[in-house]
Amino acid sequence: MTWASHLPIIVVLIPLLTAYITPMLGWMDKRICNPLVIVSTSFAFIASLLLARSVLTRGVISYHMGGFAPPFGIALVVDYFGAYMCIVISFLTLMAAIYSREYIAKELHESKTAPYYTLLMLMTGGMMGASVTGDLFNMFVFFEILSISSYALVAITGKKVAILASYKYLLLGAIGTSFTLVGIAYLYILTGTLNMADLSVRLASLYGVGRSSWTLLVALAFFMVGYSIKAALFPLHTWLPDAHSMAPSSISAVLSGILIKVGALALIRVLFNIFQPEFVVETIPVTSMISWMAAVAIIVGSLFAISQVDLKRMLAYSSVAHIGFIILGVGLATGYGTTGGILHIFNHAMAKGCLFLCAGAIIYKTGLRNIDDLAGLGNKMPFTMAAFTIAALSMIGIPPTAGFISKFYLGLGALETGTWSGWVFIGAILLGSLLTAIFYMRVINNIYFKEPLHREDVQRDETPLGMLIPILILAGGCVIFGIFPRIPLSLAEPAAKLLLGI
Amino acid sequence: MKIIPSIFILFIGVMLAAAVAGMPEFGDPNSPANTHIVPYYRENSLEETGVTEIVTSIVVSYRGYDTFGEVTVIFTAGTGVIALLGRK
Amino acid sequence: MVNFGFLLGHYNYWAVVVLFLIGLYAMIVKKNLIKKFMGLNIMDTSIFLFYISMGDVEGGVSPIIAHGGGSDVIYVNPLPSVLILTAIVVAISTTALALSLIIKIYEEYGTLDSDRLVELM
Amino acid sequence: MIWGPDIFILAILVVLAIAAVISRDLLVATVIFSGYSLLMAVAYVQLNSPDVGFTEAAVGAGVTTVLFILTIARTARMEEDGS
Amino acid sequence: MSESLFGEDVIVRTIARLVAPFIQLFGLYVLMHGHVSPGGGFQAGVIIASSFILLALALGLPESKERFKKTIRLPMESSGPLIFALIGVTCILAGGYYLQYGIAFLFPPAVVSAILISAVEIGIGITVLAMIVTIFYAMAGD
Amino acid sequence: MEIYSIRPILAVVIPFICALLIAVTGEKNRDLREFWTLAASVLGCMVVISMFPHIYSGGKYIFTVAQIVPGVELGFRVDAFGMFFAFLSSFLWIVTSVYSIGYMRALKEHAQTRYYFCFAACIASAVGIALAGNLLTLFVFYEILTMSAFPLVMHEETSAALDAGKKYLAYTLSGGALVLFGMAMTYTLTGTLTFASHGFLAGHGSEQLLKMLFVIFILGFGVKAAIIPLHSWLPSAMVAPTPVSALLHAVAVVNAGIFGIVRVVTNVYGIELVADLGLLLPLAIVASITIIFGSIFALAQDNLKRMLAYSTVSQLSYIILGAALLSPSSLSGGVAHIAHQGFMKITLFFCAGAILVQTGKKNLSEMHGIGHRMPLTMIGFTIGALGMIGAPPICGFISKWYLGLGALEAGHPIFTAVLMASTLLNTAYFIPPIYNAFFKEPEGDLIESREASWWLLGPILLCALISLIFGMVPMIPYTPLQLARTFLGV
Repeated sequence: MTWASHLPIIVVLIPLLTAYITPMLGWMDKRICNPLVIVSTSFAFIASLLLARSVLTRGVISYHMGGFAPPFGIALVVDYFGAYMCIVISFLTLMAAIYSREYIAKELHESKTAPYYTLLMLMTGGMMGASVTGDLFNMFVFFEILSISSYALVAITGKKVAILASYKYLLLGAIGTSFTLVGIAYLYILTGTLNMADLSVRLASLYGVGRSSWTLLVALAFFMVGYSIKAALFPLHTWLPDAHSMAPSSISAVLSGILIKVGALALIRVLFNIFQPEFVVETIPVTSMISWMAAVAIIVGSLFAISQVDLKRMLAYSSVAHIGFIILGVGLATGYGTTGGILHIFNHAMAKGCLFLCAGAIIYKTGLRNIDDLAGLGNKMPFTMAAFTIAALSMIGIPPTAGFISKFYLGLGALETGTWSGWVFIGAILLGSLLTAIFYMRVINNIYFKEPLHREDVQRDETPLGMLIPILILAGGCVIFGIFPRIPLSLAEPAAKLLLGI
Repeated sequence: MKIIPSIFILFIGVMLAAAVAGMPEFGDPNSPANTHIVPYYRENSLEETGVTEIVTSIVVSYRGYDTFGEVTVIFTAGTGVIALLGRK
Repeated sequence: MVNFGFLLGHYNYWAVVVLFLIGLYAMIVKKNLIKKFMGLNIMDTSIFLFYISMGDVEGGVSPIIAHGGGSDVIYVNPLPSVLILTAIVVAISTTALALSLIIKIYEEYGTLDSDRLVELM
Repeated sequence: MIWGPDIFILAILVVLAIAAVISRDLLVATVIFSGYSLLMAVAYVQLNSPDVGFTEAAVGAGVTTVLFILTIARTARMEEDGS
Repeated sequence: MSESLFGEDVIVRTIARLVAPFIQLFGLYVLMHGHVSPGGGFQAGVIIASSFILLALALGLPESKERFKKTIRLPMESSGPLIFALIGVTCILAGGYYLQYGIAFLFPPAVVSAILISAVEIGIGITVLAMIVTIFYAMAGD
Repeated sequence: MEIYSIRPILAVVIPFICALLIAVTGEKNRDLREFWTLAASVLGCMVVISMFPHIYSGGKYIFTVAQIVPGVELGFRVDAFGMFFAFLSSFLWIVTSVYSIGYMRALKEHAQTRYYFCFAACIASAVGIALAGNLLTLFVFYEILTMSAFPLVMHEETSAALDAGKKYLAYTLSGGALVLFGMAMTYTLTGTLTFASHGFLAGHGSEQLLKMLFVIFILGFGVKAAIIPLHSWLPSAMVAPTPVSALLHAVAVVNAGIFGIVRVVTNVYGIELVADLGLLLPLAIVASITIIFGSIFALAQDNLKRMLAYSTVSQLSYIILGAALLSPSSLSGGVAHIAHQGFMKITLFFCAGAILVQTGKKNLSEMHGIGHRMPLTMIGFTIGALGMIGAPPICGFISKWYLGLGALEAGHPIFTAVLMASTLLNTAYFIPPIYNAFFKEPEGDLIESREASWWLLGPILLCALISLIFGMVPMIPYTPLQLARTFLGV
């Protein structure tokens, strides 16, 4: 076997191995943690790229853990979607890691540096593991790694509100965990297997057969609820605004940027990899149900975001709306729609990551969180604010930023359904982006067009370079991938086609 | 005010009951869960892993990767508790 | 109309459902944070019981080959046990983290009542 | 049909669970919960899963209980009034 | 919880001191016999950890911590997953899949497999032991 | 003959690069910054001109950047009509740049870097709209234009300006959303968005659907084209600095809307299809209503710039009317009016700006006798205003003449009547200010005021002169009318 065939496990191992040695190294010298994490995420990113290349050239990769052929052993299955997620995850984590260097030094107590990086790497490893696995129970295990580390990371500042936010997240997350466990049990009792590919084959004979189809439906419902909680799909999003706004900003960026998308990944896996598309689309219209829910999420999330005064909270509610965009695309179950949803995972990760990092930079420099207090920052931190503006435009979906491309694909997907509900969905998409414009424009207005409260605030006082670089890279990505959308689409499109079986 | 959660719980209960109705009988040796993969373990685990206890053999070899994840989970939880409460 | 055979044939599944609902009730309705997580543990153990139940086979013995019996010995399904070993670790990990959070919450807010916490937030 | 864990055990489990949930004294609830876990372990063993039974006895009845008690020791023992 | 739960009761302290090694021994037994009887690394780790918990309850936290220092716990915490991962990587380097124990590496595959499985079990045990004790100490406070 | 060339993208990218240079230079070195502005305008215009000979001889330039969806690229395809609009925008930009520098310096405006940056971005995207090879590319630049014009509307940072900015965004983004919807619909129906000489929608979709789609497009682009009742952002946007009002809100932005409508009519639907669907008459009626009501609203204004804004609303619909009537004369009149209106309206706005700079007056009622103090400015104003009315020998007359002729050709003389009515209304609101300016005595502060600097005066006179030339000798080559006729092949 060539070394390249081991890439599926390598992308998981790199962050996890880093996590295991970080506490010991951090104990010796805290300054080692950050470079170590940066180097390891860079390697993970490179490995993900190689993995994607290998998937593109060789097709879906199946890796037999321990040499046992599935379904007897655990298999890692990397399809286009999994490879795509790996790239997004490692890229955004790399950005967060670079950003953390200076941000964490100020934000966190020294004694928490090593746990912070350990948990960050565990979370990354968990997300990677959940993305590449082809085993239902294994996905559950890796979901727990990422969930538990994210609960801890939300509360790591030890601030009063953060702890409560983390608690709320944990409570709902634990319910979600239990629900997915029940779902797994039901599928297992019906089929006797946990391997996704095997499940989908064996479940196909059970659709609509007697009473066991009830069990099947309940299993599906429990999976939907369980993973919707992790993905923060409306109406199970209630934990998100608190958790994402109270976490350290570098973590918020990762949480909002990719963690909830891993929940979406799990939903996609359950819908299309375990249950067959024809079952969830036609036999029982689960996908159209979640599309409706997602449409509501878009509108409601945006409306809530409009009423926020806290910048990070507003961003968090915006994530609720945008996970709606992603799930809507997935639920449309059409070529363009699902491609758009998957593409939006990447585009939203970059834009929201950038926004949260900018919010963190604002807090780092000025301590301000309230949107109305941000007046005059356009002069004070021009580069940060320019990046913020670009990312905000990407969220709204203004061309030539990346957000436009996904919005366009989602619109095409909605029309592709050819039903009246498609018209409603495209209405929701367009209305959602207009509502998004309202609350981002409010911030931009404050930044650029309002007199600062204090005259001395207008002195230029840019974010430190170490924090500025990831912000600018992400903002640049928003533009570059808007002009050259083929780059992410080269993975997103086959991913959607493979999932839908078209 | 306790009505809404109660209805929710009742609803979950109904769903669970419906699911139970569709399951193979308790202890049925011919249920899919007992006939699909498990016989392979019974027959091959000893020679493939050299462990007489099938549970352990599955834990460390067939599903060793899960166990790896499991150890990582407890490592995560420990790190999380340390991050919250400090290392004492 | 009631099929007793059907009801009884699933009797510990019914117990699982009841325990699950008790746990869920505690998690959702109970105001005390510690109680909520006791509920979580009850809920989780009920799921574990469910897994173990579905792995059990009539007349089976625990899956240790050293029992010496020939090929006619029926072993119970070992796979649910394996899964549950992992799930127990997950449950204890979640509980440990939750309880540390609860300790911190009490330090900061001086109460563990979820209604009062919402007011204080 | 087999009668693996006595239907009694299941009934007592349900009773213990309810008792643990409704008890206002958290320490009492924890002790009841400990008993519940132990009984659950017995049920697992009866269902021919000694591994899980063993683990549940050590973790559920042991470690989890200890952690609950520690938490109660550092917070409040009684549930507050709902008012 | 700096004080013992049972005050200065001599009987409790003595019994705890006496019992703890036996619990630890039992834990080791469980660890070693994991492949023939119920039990394994995880259960063993929990059992040995409970001996330290018992010591802490009987003798007070400081004395318990004295026996199980932070500097020892810290590497122990990481060792389990680290051993796991490194064994996996070794398997890859030896030309197999990740965690494919049956590889020829100095010894015949069957022997290597047995050694590696034991190593994994020990690693799990060590981590669980250290982590549970650490969680216990952290939650017990000063 | 189609040539694959980098020129179209250069025409867009050079101004963008200059915009970035402006932003980087910043407030520290004002001369350099303003040099970049001028350089951007001149270079942009030169690139556009360099494409002229080939286009004039009936060729096309194409360039593709990247594929967005299968069959649709981010790409350029320069044809005669696009060339016409690109040239108009980029040429007027040079004039406006000169004027801007004088204006901004005289008023010592704040945030000038932002102003010049956004201005350059605006024009670059207007050129991008003009050169776009498909609906998607057009939309991309359309939205960039929306966003980059937004800071210019809010430039004053007063509460009125903030409100105007919000209103502007609400209107234009909603319009953009509709266009996006229409675009997605079109793509779903046909699988392409590339402009074709005779449209590409024929034969796709039911008649009902196509009609509805047409309405969506008209509503979407109509926002920027300020069709009544979608016009109300335009008068509010007049709080922007005068050069912005002059170039963007009288020429570039609003014409982008018009351009979009014309593109949809000619290159997406194709004239035949639109005619078959019976959509032209309603469009013409909407345009007529806008013409009449725009003028009526203008009558009621005292603020000079708001009056001009309503005049713009009214005049833009001449173009739509020309397209909707679809006779050779009306089309050439309409297309020519894009340029004619641009030159005349920009003259008028420049005058308004010059008056503001010199006297600080914004309202017509305060400008009595200003003709005595600022004669050159007011002569320019008079030329522009007479052109608007349609009096010979100014270019407005030419386009109106052809439009009227076109209405008769098309067999709808009623629209000739609309044009007449509009002329009367125009007279009613343009003549009194001119009369007051020249035949009343200046009072108050006006006594002290003088003619503006040559930075401001030069562009005014140049534009007035050009309007005059286009009107007096419309038959010489390369006037808008002749270009329009050449392009349309009539």
